[in-house]
Parts: sequence; C-alpha cells; structure tokens
Amino acid sequence: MFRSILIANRGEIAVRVIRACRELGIESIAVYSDADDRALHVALADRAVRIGPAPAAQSYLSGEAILQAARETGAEAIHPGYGFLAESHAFAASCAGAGLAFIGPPSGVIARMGSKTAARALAEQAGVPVVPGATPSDQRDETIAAAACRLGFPVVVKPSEGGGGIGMKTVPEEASLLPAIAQARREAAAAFGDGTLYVERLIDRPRHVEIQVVGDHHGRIVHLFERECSLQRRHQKIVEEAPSPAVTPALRARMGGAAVALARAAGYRNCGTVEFLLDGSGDEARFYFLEMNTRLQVEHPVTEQTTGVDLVRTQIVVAAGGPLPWTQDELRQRGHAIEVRVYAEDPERHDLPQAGPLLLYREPSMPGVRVDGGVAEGGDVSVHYDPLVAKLIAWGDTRDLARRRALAALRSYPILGVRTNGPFLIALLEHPRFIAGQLDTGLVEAERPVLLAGLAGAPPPEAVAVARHASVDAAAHDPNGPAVIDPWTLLRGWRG
Amino acid sequence: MFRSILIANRGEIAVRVIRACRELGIESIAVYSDADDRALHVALADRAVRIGPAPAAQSYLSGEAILQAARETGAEAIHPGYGFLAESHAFAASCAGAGLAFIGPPSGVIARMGSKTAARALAEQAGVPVVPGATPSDQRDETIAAAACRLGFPVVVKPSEGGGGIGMKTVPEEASLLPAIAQARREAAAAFGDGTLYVERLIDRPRHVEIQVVGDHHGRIVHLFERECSLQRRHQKIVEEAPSPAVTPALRARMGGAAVALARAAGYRNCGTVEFLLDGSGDEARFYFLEMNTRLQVEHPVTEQTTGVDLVRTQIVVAAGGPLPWTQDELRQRGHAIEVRVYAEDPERHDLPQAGPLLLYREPSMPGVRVDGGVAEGGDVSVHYDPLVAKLIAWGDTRDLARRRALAALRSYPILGVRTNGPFLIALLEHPRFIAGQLDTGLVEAERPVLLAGLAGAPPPEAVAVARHASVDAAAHDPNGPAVIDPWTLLRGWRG
Amino acid sequence: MADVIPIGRGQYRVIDGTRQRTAYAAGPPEARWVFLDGRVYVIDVRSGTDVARTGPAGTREGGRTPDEDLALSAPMPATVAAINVAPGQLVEPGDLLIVLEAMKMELPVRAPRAGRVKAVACRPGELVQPGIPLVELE
Amino acid sequence: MADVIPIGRGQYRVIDGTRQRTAYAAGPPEARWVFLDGRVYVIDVRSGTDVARTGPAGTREGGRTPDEDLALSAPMPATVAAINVAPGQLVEPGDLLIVLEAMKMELPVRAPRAGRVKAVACRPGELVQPGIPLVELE
Repeated sequence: MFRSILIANRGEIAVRVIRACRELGIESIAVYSDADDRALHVALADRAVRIGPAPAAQSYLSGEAILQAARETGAEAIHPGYGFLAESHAFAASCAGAGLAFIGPPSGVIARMGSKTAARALAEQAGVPVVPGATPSDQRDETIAAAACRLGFPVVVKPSEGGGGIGMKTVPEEASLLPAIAQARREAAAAFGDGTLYVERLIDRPRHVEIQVVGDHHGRIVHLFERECSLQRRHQKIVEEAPSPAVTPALRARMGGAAVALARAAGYRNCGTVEFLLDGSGDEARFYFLEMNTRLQVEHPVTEQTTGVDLVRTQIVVAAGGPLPWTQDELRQRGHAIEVRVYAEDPERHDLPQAGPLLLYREPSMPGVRVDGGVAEGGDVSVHYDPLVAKLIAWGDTRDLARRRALAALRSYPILGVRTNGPFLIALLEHPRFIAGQLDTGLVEAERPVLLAGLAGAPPPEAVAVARHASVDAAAHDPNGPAVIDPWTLLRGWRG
Repeated sequence: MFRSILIANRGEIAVRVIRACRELGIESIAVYSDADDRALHVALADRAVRIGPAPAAQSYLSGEAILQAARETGAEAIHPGYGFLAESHAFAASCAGAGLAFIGPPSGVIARMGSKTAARALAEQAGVPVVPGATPSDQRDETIAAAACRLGFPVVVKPSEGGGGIGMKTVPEEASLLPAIAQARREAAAAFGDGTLYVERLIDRPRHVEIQVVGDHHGRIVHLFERECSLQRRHQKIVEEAPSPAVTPALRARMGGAAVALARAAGYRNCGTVEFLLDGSGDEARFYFLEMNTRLQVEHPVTEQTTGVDLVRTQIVVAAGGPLPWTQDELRQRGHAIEVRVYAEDPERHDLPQAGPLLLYREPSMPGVRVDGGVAEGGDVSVHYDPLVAKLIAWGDTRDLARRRALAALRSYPILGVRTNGPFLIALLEHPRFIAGQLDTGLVEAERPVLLAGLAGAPPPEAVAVARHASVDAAAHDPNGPAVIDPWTLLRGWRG
Repeated sequence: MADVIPIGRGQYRVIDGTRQRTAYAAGPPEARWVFLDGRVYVIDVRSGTDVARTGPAGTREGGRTPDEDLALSAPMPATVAAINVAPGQLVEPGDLLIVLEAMKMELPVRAPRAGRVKAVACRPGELVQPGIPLVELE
Repeated sequence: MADVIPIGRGQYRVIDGTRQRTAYAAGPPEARWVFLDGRVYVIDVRSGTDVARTGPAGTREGGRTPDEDLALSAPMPATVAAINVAPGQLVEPGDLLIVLEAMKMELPVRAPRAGRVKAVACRPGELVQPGIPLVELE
C-alpha cells in the first residue's frame, strides 16, 4: 500500500479522498492555489503544498506544478479526483514517467476512451449498442445531410470533438437540415477550432443511466449496477439516484454485462463509468452507449450508499496492485440513494454561478444522510472554480424514504452569504414527476417555470421578523457572539 | 398513520425521533424542562411544550405533565425514547387510558418483562437458556448459602430487584459466602428497600451479546441479528458493534431463534432487545438469557447501519398498526458498524460526569460516519440529566474499516468547554484486544491503566502554541469573530 | 405575530404558540440573509423587502458594477464558446448574445434589455475575466 | 516551532513545513481549551501548563468550591444507593465512601485523602443535590 498520496484536486472531492487516505493510514498531501490557502481540503490534509496562483491553468491544471509538489513531498501516488487533470492521458503518462502511481486507468485507455470516435468504435466491436450515427469522412454539407437522412429524423448534428452542448443542433425534419449543418459547423469551428461534424439519431426524451465498473490488475472487472442521472440543467447533472426507477433486474444485467464487456475490451483498470442513453423503461427498454468516463464520477456516493462499497478506497487498493475483494455475485444493491448537487448558482437568473462568503454554513447531520462538502463556515465560494458547494446524499430502504430524507436534510441546511440552488432542489424533489420516477433528460428544462414558481414570493413575515431580530438583538442575546458580521471583509476574490 | 407524535424525552434520542417523524411527514412535539428551553431537541421539533422545572421527577419523569402536554397539543401518539418513562408500564397504561398510542409494547408486557423473576420464568418456559440461579423462597442466610453451593462456585449474590451493580457480590469460594450474603442484604435493603437476594452462577469474563427483535400487530416477529456490547465501564455500555466478532452464522441463528421464541411467548409487539451473556465464541458458545429491554436501545444505530432497517421508523409504523415490511429471510447484515458513546465525563477522575458549556462543538461529517447528537455549539451539558453528548457510529465493509473510520471521526470531533471520554474512546479503539475482537465485559476495567496511560502527558508545544495564538490573534484574524468567549456567561445550571 | 428567540450563533427559534421553526440569519442590516423552511431571503431590514428580488441586481453583489455591465460580463473566468451577435444587430431582452464555457459549464450571456449591439469585446476561444462587459449595447 | 494560522471560527492550522494539522481552541486565557489530534488540553496561556492536570481540581469547575467539598459531593442530582462508612471510621485515599445512582449510572464517592469520618450527611435512598458534601472528613 502507498505511504502517501497527493490529491491533485480541490473542493469536496479532495476532502473525500483525504478522508479515504486517513482511514487507510495513508499520508494525504493537498495542493492548493493562492485562492485556496484557507480552503477546507487544505485544512484537512496531513500536508499541503502551494502550486500556483488562482487561475486553474497555472495551478490545478498544471501537471508540472503538481509533479513538482509530488517530488518535494515524496508522494508515492496521485489521485486526480474528477475534472482538472483526471482525464488527461498526458498527465497520467507523466505520472508514470515520474515513477508515481496514477490512481486511475492506464494512460492509453484514457486516450482511447477520451476520443468519442475511438470509444464508439470500441463499443461496436465489443457488441455494445450505440446510437445510430456517423462522422462522414466527406464533410461537405450534402454528404452530411445524406447521412442524416439515412438515420431517419429527428437527428442531432454536433461537433465531432468538444462537449457541453456547444454547437449541437436538433433537426426535426429534412427541411431545416442544411441551415443547421452550416450553423453547427460555424459554432464548432469557433468553439473548438475544428468544424468536423457528427450526425446521430435523436433519442427523444431519453433517460441518462450509467453503469459503474471497476477493474483490478489481475484481470477481474465487475460492475456496481446503475445510476440514473437524467435530471440535468444545461447538460449538467443535478440529481442522481440508484437504482434507476426505470431499470428492471433483467435490464440491469444486460446493461451491466455490456459495460463490463466494453471495459474488458478497453483493457480497463480502476474505476470508470459507462454512460448510456436509455429509451423506454423495463425489460424491453433499449440502451445506447454514450461515452465512458475514465475517472471517479461526482455522483459515485449513490453507488457507495446502495452497494456498501467504498469506491475511493477501492480505487486506491486497486492502484496499489491489490485484488478486488468481491466477485460480481457478491455485490448487491440495497435500498435507494438520491444525491443532490448543491451549487452556488441562482436558478432565478439562468443558473448564473454565484461566488461569495459563507457567512453561515451548517451541514445537516441525520441518520441516512451523508454530506460530501468542500467548504466551511467562514470560508467562501471562489469565482475561480466550479461552484459545487457540496453533495447531499440520502439513503432509505425505499425511494420515497430517500427522497423524504433528502428533503428534510435540505430544509436543515442553511447556507447564507451566497445564493445556492437549494430551494430549487427542494422544488424538484417535490415535483410530481420526480415523485413518480418519470424522469428524462428534458424534465428540468420543461418544468423550470413550475419549479421556479415555487420560489417566487415576498419573504414571509416570520423571515422579516428574524432578520429584524438578528439586527437588534443578536449581539446582546447570543452567548456565542454576534452572527452579524461584515461580509465585505471576506470578499477575497469577489468579482466587481 | 399518526398525524402527530409527542416525544417524551430529551437529548439525542428526542432528536432522533423528531427526524424520523419529519421523514414520515408527522408533526413532532417536543417537551422540555426549564433546563432545556434552549436545547437542540426543542429547537428541532415542530412544536414544543414546557412540562416543568429542571428535576426529571417534575418534568421528564412526570407522566401527568406529559399527558397534559399531549392533550394540549392534540398529539396522537407518544414515543418514550429510552430511559425516563420508556419502561414504565404504568405510563404505558395511562397513555392507553388517555386514548394515545404508546410507541412500545403493551403495558402488560412491559410489566412482566420488567420483573427479573417473571422474565426469567418466561424464558425458561420458552426454552431459552438462563444462567443457573435461584431466589430461595426461604431467605435465611443458610438456605441462600445452600442454594449457592448447589450452583457451584464462583457465584454471584445480588438483590432480587434493583440494578446498576449495587449490592452485587462475587463469591469465589464457599468460605466467603456468608459474609457476602449479609453485606449484599444490607446494601440491597439500603438501596432498594428490599433485602431479597438472588444467587446465580458466575459466568467468567462473558461477552454481552443482545438480539434486536421487532413484532407487529399481525403476529409477525422477526429478529435483526445481534449487537455486541461487551465494552462497559461501571456496568454501562460505551462501545457497541454489529455483528459480534464472536458470533458465527449457526450461533446467530440459535440466538435469534431463542430471542424470537421469548418475544412470542411474551406477546411482544414493537422493538425490544433480548440480552444474553455469551460464554465462549463460535458455534460451540453457550448463551444465557439476561434480561429483556422493552424499548429502543441506545445502541440501535449499529443494527440500523448493518441491516438497512430504520428502527425508529419501524416502531412508528408498527405502533400505527402497520405490518412489518420484511420477512426474516429478507433481512441481511451487511458490513460492520461500531458505535461509541461520547459522554461528558472524566475518565481520569473515575468517569465523574461533567457538566458545562459547549464553547466549541463540531460534529464530524464523513462517508460511513453517522453522529446521533443531542447538543449544539453554544448549548451546554446540564447537570440535571444523563451526560451522553452524542453517539458516533461508523460503518465499513469490514470491522477494521469501521474501526478506522470511528477513529478518524473521533480525531475530527472537537468538543471544548466540557471534558468528555473522547480521548479514552480513541485509546480503547486502538487497544490490541479491541483490534483483535477479544472482548469481554471486564476488558475496560482490566485495561483501564493502559488506556489512561495514553491520555497522560503535558500538552505538546503545538497545543500550547495554538492556545497562545488563539489568545493573541483570534479576535483580529478570525473573520467570523472571536472564538474566545466568556464561558461563565453560559453557566446556567452549573454547579458550584 | 410570531416570537423570535435566539438559540445559538446565527440560529433563531420562530415561535407561534407551541408551534415553532428554526431559522438562521447572517449579514449586515441592509442585506440580511435569512434561512427559513429551506428558503433563503436577503432582506433589507429597514424596508423589510427582499433585496435579491426588488433591488437592482447590482446591489446584491456589492453595488460596485452597474446592473447592465454585470449582466453583460462573465460571472467567472471563462472561455468564449460562441458569439451569436454582431455590431449593429438589434436584440430583444433575453436574446442569447454569447455562450461562455467554464469548468465544463455553459454560461449564457443574454441581453438584459432591447437595444442595438454597439461592440463585441471578445473573440471566440478567448479567456475572459469576470466583471468586464463582453458586449456593449446602445 | 510550528506556525499557527487561524482558518475559521475557533479553528487553526498548525503548520510545520508542508506538514500540518487542524486544531481548535476556545475559552478564556486562564483556561483555554485546545483540541489537537483527538486530545483535549486545558491550558493556562500565561504558564503554558495543563490546567486540568496541574491545577487544583476545583479551579477547573470555576474555583468556587474547595477541592475536597467537590470530591465529597454528588456531581449531579443523584440518589444515595449505599453508604460504606460510619462516623469515626478511618479511611485511606481512594476508599469508597458512598455509592450514588443517577440516570442508571453508579457514581462512587471516594476519599480524596486519608482521615477520619466526622459525619455522614445523607441517608440511603435520599435524593441529594450537587455541591453539598455528603461526608465530612476530619
């Protein structure tokens, strides 16, 4: 086992990995930019090394700075978390070159699965269904249009490389095809410097269901069942759950088998996730390979809470050469877990990311509820990085209990000083379609007006009374001193 | 289902029940004494009613005051928690008389199982092994001595009624028998106003292993496996775990079957625990009925974390007439859970209970760790009640991971202003015998010098540096205001 | 009217007879943040109004940048993923002007009002800093 | 010597090169509570010594009751379960004088020093209040 691990990340995932290290008796080494010198992950690690100024390109995205920190501290392994360098095959290769264990799949696997085209080809080869589609080698508008017509409408035209929904066009019928192709090419070229387009059949209102896989150095690969991540806003997941309300045991076995087959074909090691689009539900549903994420997912806790497996610990054990401790048959799902992502963002203003001081921040603590947080009261949400504040995961023996627990926890989770999507998440968990488990990737956008309506309205008189009371009496009555503090003293990194 | 439940308790268990109510959509009604008007359970409940002055006899132990509060608020049911009125058959009967559902077994069952003699007789009748022993109807010293000799030495002489180890005498051989009987009778009469004595064979260095049972109104009774509670100080449990390191599947099935047989013979309903002494370990171990606790146990979370069953919720569902949702065959243990009880007490001063202000109190929050707490920073530990601050429960897929998680959590759990047994618990979880799972009810006392040795020693220079730094700089540097506050302003109820 | 009792640092009990809820508050009187029943309000204590909704948006972030500049600038360091307008073009409120990308998120910059685009102050692929308007409206 | 940096309310980082730990502190300078590595210290900032261990026990609870009275009284309201001594009896330090019971716990009252029992100020079964000596030693 490693004596020390450097965590090349920040926020909640760095905190999560530090905790796994502590439980294993491994020294944890945090890295931080100037914006994070008082961040929670820095406070919790056994050691901490500054790696550069606030911009990620010069700190958390700088492989060189991170390898230098690893050399200085004698780290034996690097955990990349998710985001930043987690899917950089070049960084994984540099780690190997520097004699450090990269806690993730081999560099070559990251490179191959990182290419949509190569990953799709591999999936087809492994017998895993893919969404019918093509990247015509002849990229003239007419050839692309012809390929689209062969697939059947509606189709999606999108940049061959890139992501985030940029340049993606949905085309309902042939008439609007050529203008869409032209616009997609312009946007692709502008955004990614590459106008190559890809057309695929549109799966209407699909579910997003993914399978967690993990492989060791000894040839064993297992899956840890599915997660449903259909609730997304602007192509980013905000609520995930396991099991999926749409997946039956037979479908689960088929999807799990497909994911393992692909992982095996890829020579996969460590944790990874095979994402599928799911069309329909139940035994007859069809699933299509979407992409493989060669890293830990943000939503890994719902798998942990339902399988009893610690995925971060498993990543470390496997990277150190240890065997997976369980066979496929020994793994079981129990109960239901729901994760909500608490973001510093304003749902009433187009989900605009928010930054600011955490004047008051109290994580709920109750049975069946886990909070993977990356901040502390008195800290701040920086403008420099992803606005994820924390993930709240609720487990229950039934989906409805998990949902109620998540709601109770969100209602006991005050975050003051920076606007979050907490109230929006409450509205979402109370929406009839969520309660019924009728999810698809378009739900959040389709129901946004309804969800926002619940947030409108003037403060109730009780809230105004609390505000007034805090003003007059807090300093005098509160034995622990006033909660009324000047937020502007905290505005390090505040925009304006 | 009930619309509202009054929780006739305080502290962590009241908080636990309030949370279960919230998840079920049931209105929670707290009661409080004058000492608790700012307690956490009062703050968290939907409604709160003052029931009397600080002494428990005039508040939490006053069935009349509690029934009055239930009438005022229109409560439909009463959850008694543990302690206070939880095992008062008279209170359970009063609830029934007032048309309130008592969330526990029927009054007659509480009465019967509350009598050691009656419970023991019922156990024998149900074929459950009991420790060989007798309460001679002729209570002359010579008759009792003769009964003891028939059992074989060593024996224990103890008051027939009573508890807490008071008046209990261990007699290694016949020579010391008569003086021990005389002294036990004096102490029993002084302590309980009843000098009736009971003699039983001493089980040397036993384990304390108990079985959780639960029954519904429809005749179904199941067990939820065992908890090992061998680690005790002064006859009170401080560390509990599930499963027991000493229990094999065959033994588990035998003990579970015995517990269910007893519960069935008693006409049991709702949650209860059958306590056994375990002599030896493995398939060949012998177990003996000790007593039945007709209520929720303090240590119920280790069962919840390993079975995935919410016991408090189950209590409520069953009390409302609902059926148990699982058969015996559907219940499974998964992984390992360890609970440590964090008490305000000083292990270096004979575990003397401590009271005082919680100048700083931060519960750890990490995967696999649950804290059932009853206090908040700025509150206090009152002299009036049990000094239990919180229970910390760690789950892991192996016993060692659960242990490491508990240790990591205890090291991230600052409680300042009142001395607790936190450091002692750390020493206990690190003791070689705990690591090896070689537990018995004498371990804590036998190893106390070793455990305390780890706590001795002057503050390290870093601790002194922190103390000095806090003094000089806290007010100036800490954006959230000084942590240095005058504790004496908080000393409501402080002795002196 | 409900009673409010402080019960801890920033924590309050709102009592109405035997019914009660827990609330939290922090921040200066002109923009006091309050958490109650899972909702968050930013209240100007003097007027009792919701600062977030009734005040100009700019004041919420400190009143240092005018509302329009704020609406037309990146909320965080971001890459310009797409520019949907050109100088001289007329836009309606809510029109998508620019798409930014940061930390795998797409951030739309929309027109806060109707008007004519005077200038576009960024290029596709450019890394832009927060607070600097990316589009100028006449 | 390690550096100490405040990082939150009552929270400190103790830094020694790249190695670091988190500590917590609260309380007045004459009895500052410090949490470090799972251990708790109560430090007199002026002397740097551990108040809990080096000071008279009485000072720890506020210095209002002499140490001996404290040792000989109930730590909380309790019932007298057993009285093991009688007036005139000689006792050694640590001898069990009285057993109290409170909240299902047995609380021993032990002799803080050698001496002769002058008086026993309680009866079996009596409910006693904290702070009042239950036994008087000559």
